[in-house]
Amino acid sequence: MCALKEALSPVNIKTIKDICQSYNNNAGNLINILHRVQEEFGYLPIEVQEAVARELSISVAKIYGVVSFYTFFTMKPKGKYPISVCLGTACYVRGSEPILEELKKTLAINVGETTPDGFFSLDSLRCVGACGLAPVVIVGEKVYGRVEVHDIGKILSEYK
Amino acid sequence: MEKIKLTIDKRTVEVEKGTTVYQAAKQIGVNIPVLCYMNLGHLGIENRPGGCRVCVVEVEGRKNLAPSCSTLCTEGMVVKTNSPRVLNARKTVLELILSDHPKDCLVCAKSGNCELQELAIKLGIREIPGEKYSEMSTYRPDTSPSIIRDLDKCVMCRRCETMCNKVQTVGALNAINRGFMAVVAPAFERNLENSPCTFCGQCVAVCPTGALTEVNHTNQLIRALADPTKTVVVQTAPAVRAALGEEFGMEPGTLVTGKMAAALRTLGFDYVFDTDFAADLTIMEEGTELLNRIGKFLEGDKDVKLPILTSCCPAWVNFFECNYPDMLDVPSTARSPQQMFGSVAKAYLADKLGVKREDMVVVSIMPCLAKKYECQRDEFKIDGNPDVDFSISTRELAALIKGANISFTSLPDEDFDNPLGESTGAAVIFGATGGVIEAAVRTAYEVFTKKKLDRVDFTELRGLEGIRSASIDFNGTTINIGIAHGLGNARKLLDGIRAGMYNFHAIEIMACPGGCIGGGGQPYHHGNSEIIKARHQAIYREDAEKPIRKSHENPYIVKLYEEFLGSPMSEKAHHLLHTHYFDKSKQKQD
Amino acid sequence: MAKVKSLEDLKKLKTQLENNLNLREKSDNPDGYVQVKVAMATCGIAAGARDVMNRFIEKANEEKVDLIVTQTGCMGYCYAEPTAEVKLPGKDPIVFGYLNPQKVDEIIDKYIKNGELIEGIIPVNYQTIDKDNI
Amino acid sequence: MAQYKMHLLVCGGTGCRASESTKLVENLQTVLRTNGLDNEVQVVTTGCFGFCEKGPIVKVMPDNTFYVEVKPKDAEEIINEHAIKGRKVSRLLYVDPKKEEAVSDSKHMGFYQKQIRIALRNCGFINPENIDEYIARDGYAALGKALTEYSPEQTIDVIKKSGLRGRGGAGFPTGLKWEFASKYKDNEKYVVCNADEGDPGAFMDRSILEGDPHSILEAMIICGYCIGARNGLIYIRAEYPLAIQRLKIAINQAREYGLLGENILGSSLSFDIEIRYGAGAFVCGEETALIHSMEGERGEPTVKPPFPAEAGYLGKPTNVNNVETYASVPVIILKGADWFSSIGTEKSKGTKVFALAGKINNVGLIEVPMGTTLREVIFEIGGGIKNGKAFKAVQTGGPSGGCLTEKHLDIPIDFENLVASGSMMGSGGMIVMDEDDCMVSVAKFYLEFTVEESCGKCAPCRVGNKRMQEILDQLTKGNGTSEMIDQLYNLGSVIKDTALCGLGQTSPNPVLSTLQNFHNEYVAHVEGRCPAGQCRAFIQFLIIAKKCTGCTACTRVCPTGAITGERKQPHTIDQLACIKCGVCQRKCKFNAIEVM
Repeated sequence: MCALKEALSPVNIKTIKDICQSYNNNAGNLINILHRVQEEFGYLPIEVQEAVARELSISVAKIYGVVSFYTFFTMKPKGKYPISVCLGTACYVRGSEPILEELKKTLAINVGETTPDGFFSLDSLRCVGACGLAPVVIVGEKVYGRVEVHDIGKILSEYK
Repeated sequence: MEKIKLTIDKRTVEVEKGTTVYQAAKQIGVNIPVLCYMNLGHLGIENRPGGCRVCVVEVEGRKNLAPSCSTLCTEGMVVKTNSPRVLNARKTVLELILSDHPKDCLVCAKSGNCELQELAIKLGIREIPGEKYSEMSTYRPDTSPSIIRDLDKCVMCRRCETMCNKVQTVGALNAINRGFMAVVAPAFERNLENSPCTFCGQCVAVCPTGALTEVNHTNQLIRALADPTKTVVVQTAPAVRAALGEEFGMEPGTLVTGKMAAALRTLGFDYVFDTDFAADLTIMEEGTELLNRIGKFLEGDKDVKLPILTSCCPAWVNFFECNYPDMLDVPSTARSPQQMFGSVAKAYLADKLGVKREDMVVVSIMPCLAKKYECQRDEFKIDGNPDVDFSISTRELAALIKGANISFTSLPDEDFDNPLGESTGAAVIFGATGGVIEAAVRTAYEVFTKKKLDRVDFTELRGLEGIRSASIDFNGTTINIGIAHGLGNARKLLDGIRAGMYNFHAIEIMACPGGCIGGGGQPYHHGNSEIIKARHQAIYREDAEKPIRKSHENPYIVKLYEEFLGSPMSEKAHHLLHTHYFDKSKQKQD
Repeated sequence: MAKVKSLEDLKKLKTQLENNLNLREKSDNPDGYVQVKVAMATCGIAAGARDVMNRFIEKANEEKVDLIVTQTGCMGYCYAEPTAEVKLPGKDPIVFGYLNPQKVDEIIDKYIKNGELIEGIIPVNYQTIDKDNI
Repeated sequence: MAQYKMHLLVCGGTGCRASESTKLVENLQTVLRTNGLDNEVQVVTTGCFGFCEKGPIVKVMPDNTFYVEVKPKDAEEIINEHAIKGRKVSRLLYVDPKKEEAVSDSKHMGFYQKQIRIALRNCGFINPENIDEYIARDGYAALGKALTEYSPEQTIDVIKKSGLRGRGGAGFPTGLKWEFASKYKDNEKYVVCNADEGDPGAFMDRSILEGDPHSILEAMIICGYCIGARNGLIYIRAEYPLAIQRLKIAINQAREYGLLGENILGSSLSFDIEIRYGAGAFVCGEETALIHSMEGERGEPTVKPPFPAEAGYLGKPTNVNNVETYASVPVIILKGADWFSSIGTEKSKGTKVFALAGKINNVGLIEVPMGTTLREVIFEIGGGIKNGKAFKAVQTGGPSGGCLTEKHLDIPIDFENLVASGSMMGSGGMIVMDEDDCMVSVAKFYLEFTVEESCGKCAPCRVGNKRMQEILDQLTKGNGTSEMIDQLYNLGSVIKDTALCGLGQTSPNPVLSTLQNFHNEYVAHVEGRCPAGQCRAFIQFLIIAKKCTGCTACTRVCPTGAITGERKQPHTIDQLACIKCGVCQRKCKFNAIEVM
């Protein structure tokens, strides 16, 4: 993941160019391209979307239309430890909603936001397929199963 | 063509294969209400996302209701357009749309001209269930020099998106977000001014609600008219006279030149002039520039830029400044007629009248929204004072006339004032696609060949096809001419030129489909392309009726050069009537 | 890796590869096969049960006999280790004692292939081995 | 080559990996090496066994021993006891909750007894990252058979005769779909696999892709042969990294073997497959939306017709099926249409995979013949309701489906019966609810999902579902009126009747089915009661003084400090401070906290 400054450095632009070229600058591959670019930068800030638009010769409005349509794409940098709460049905009926509420309260951020210190970001997602462990919270790569509201503090403290 | 028989509301209809249920119903006088659907047949423009679901009908054997705008007729189909099931669904869907729409109709710019309002009346909506606890989707309002966006009123019909992308290929607008917050907007919800928008106004022309409207300059105008220290001068563009009558219930295509002049005088303008005069002037400058370039080319000059592109259309200028920065030296440097008029008025006329520049207010009546932006460009100002103070649209003029209690239809025909009111048939056809280049050919031919034209009607340059071309024999020299209207067609033509596909000598480009008659400031066509066709015919009718039909024969133009400018492309002309272009491809940022 | 150029190639490849999966295939449907359970508790291992088990597998492959060879805990016949239970499809299981690799060959050649009874059978009042080992 | 006498199959599905099954595999291998057994015992990472409730799973072959909830540290014991000494590790065996006895052979587990595994035939059996294991199990033989024995038309005929119907939603006959796509003439056509499984609580497609990716590739090649396409595209959720990784491995292996590429198996068929990623939009499960997404557009559906068979990806004839549908294809070709159609009901043939989740003992993935009843699925395979609570409803078909009740339990499950009961098959999610679940809240949950996932293109879905959600919100907050219930009926039926795409049209199902089956519960909310005691607006948590021992466990977990009381004295809850989160009740060991 490259650290992103205000404007794009020539290196960053080269990275975007290379990704687009690996898809023959074909706008039909926009979704795959955005995936790769987001993988590289961690998120899709305005400058990056504009650079992709230039490479693919499509309007940046269209790119933003796509980015704002799909929840997987984000224009905000994620926290160092992104937290996702599964809100799939299995997790919901086993009580994932109060867990999300507790996380919002504890971290004092809303879904889609990052804590001011850049440590945690909070997201909800639909079903990671670990329904047997419902309700599930994911921090970074680690999956916590059968989470209860009072476990939250303990889980977060692992990362502080 | 294969025929199909079907039943609509118990009546048998025979239609051609490929006809939609909506069209078939229309054939027997059943007007199924639509909202998102729009079909501008003559221009090949269609918007049919099937999104509003207002046009649903019941089709026997189908489990859910079908959108009539996008359901094709099939043999033996049985359709009900007004069963209780359909009526309830249609009404419920409209209530839903209205539940997310502001109810400030009384003060809405679109009131009385709003397709959503019309539907609400037609379907008899009296209340919106659950209004108390219904959330509305709200967005930041945006005002640009030409266009106001109030997206709270957007119904996601996607017409503007179609115009901006498919038709104009400008790419300023796109559907963004999803679900309840989905809306059409520029990238990152920036203001239009920070987008590649050309202010062509085609989005405004098709918006069924008050989500997209023009910036209104009528209050400024009224203040100027009321100010006794100001000399208020008005110019009216050629396309206005072919459409203004529609606002007063007159048949589309009615020419109202004389009534318009009378109305303007009644409104209190000190001088009522005609942009057509400046159009003739444009031909003198642009035509000379064309001939200069062709002359050099024929002499073997490899550096000469051909084809020459017309530059009368401000949206087109915005478009190439933003998209073709490498070709900035290709278009003619001639200013648009609006701006030529402004600079002549404030330099020549003001002097003649003994009025100080800052005491003269030049107003233009335009079929166009980009003109509002054009007259604010810095290069058209002297010490901050613009050559044209502001531009109002055909629609705004109609509203002014109505507001002033003027009975437009019963007005007597009046003439424009002189010296800037006289014009030729060549100037009138500026209002339709192909007109500028035809006018240029009429003059260039005679100047180039030094022979008199036998016929002035170059019908090969006329029509509504998106891209047209013709070769004109200039007494042995063939001049190849290209024409595009609609920026999407312009892009195709330009890309072709870049790729070396064409060998045109001159190209006319108009941003709006149909040319200025289809401009973003014209009375709403509400998706009826017959209206545009009628205006198109009216323009050529006016030309045919004009006693003088070649710009260089306009006696006041001749006089202007004698008294003031010297000759076309003279230093003075260059200073007052020409301009230069800027690379705007990179400056679109917040 | 060589390309599979025809259906014949594919079939050949399948035959080669099948063997690796045989053990899983067979145990997914054990009743159709000869099942051999070798007692592999400490006592069995000490007495050479591992060699016995390996010989069962080797010999079965040599003779192309489909066997499911599993190991089990102490069957309780410590005096007779190494022991193994052999169950032919549709028949009651029989336990053989005092096994060694040679004896294994004999069991496969005679009992498993031909159904001949041979020496070394331990008479049992047989219920189920598994249950005892849970 | 090593001659393995024992195989340890370890589930490497997403669920089990979340419980450290990868570490478990490493540990097993280490212990085997230490004991010099690595040439005798093979550790195989497989796809999902389906029994996710008790993961990670280790299955020992050849004796079919089924270990559940195995931790990495258990590796040593399994090797030392089972592999070396042949003694089963009894503490890791599955205990039948009813009989309360350990089951060692998975064949005797209630969870597996009623299952017939066709789509899941290789899941939990082969190593999905090894094409050889797939080939050893007759992999690509169906392709070989189709190419050498059948014409494309004959192959389509087999699929048609088998009665296979699309497993992703409405159940359109697969053979017919292929036939349509084959009839449109074009030298460019596409075979698309819809792996954008978006139903919350359904994960069968993921499991198949993780456990048996080659079966999908094989079916797509066969489809390409049938309809005359050279290109295949798999549209897969980006949230499925493991499935993507295994697909990539499978595609590369198939290319190396020449099973993808030019002149497959020496025939004139050339076919290749590429992967396209979804990006988190439920609506992309709808085939026209999916196609637009693959074209780099917003995933908005378009009006059908034209169907993708006529004008799909890039405007070319395109066949779209989902993962489970494709997974059934190779077996049908190999075993014949008659074999497949002998399983199932009159109109719904074969088997269906369901993802069991919710308040059920055996959460997991199951495959049963069509026509199995809900009762068999929930109570026999699923092991009944958790914690001995009473069954209330089962939600099938995800956000497009509905809630079925006690009275539907004995209906044989098939496409028609589910629709007739007000639900649908959908992708096969099955969420079981117990007496504690408020059906108004459940309906609201689904509507929240739909509102969030609506693409926004058509008005009924964009605005209508939002309005329904707002009404449900009012009801659960105690602001309900009886007019609201009428409005829900009207909005639901109009949205069903007018929405643009299949997802929009089915989105009111959770509301309409609960309105029908649990009407009283809606009325109760209007009257100010939540019968399940779930809606916070209607409840109070109270401490029963007699039962409270003053252990202070509740005070320690209460997030707002609303509970006070001396140690060893009965505590009280300050109702103004209480946010009704219910943590105290779950924490109390003495059942002293009750909901009023």
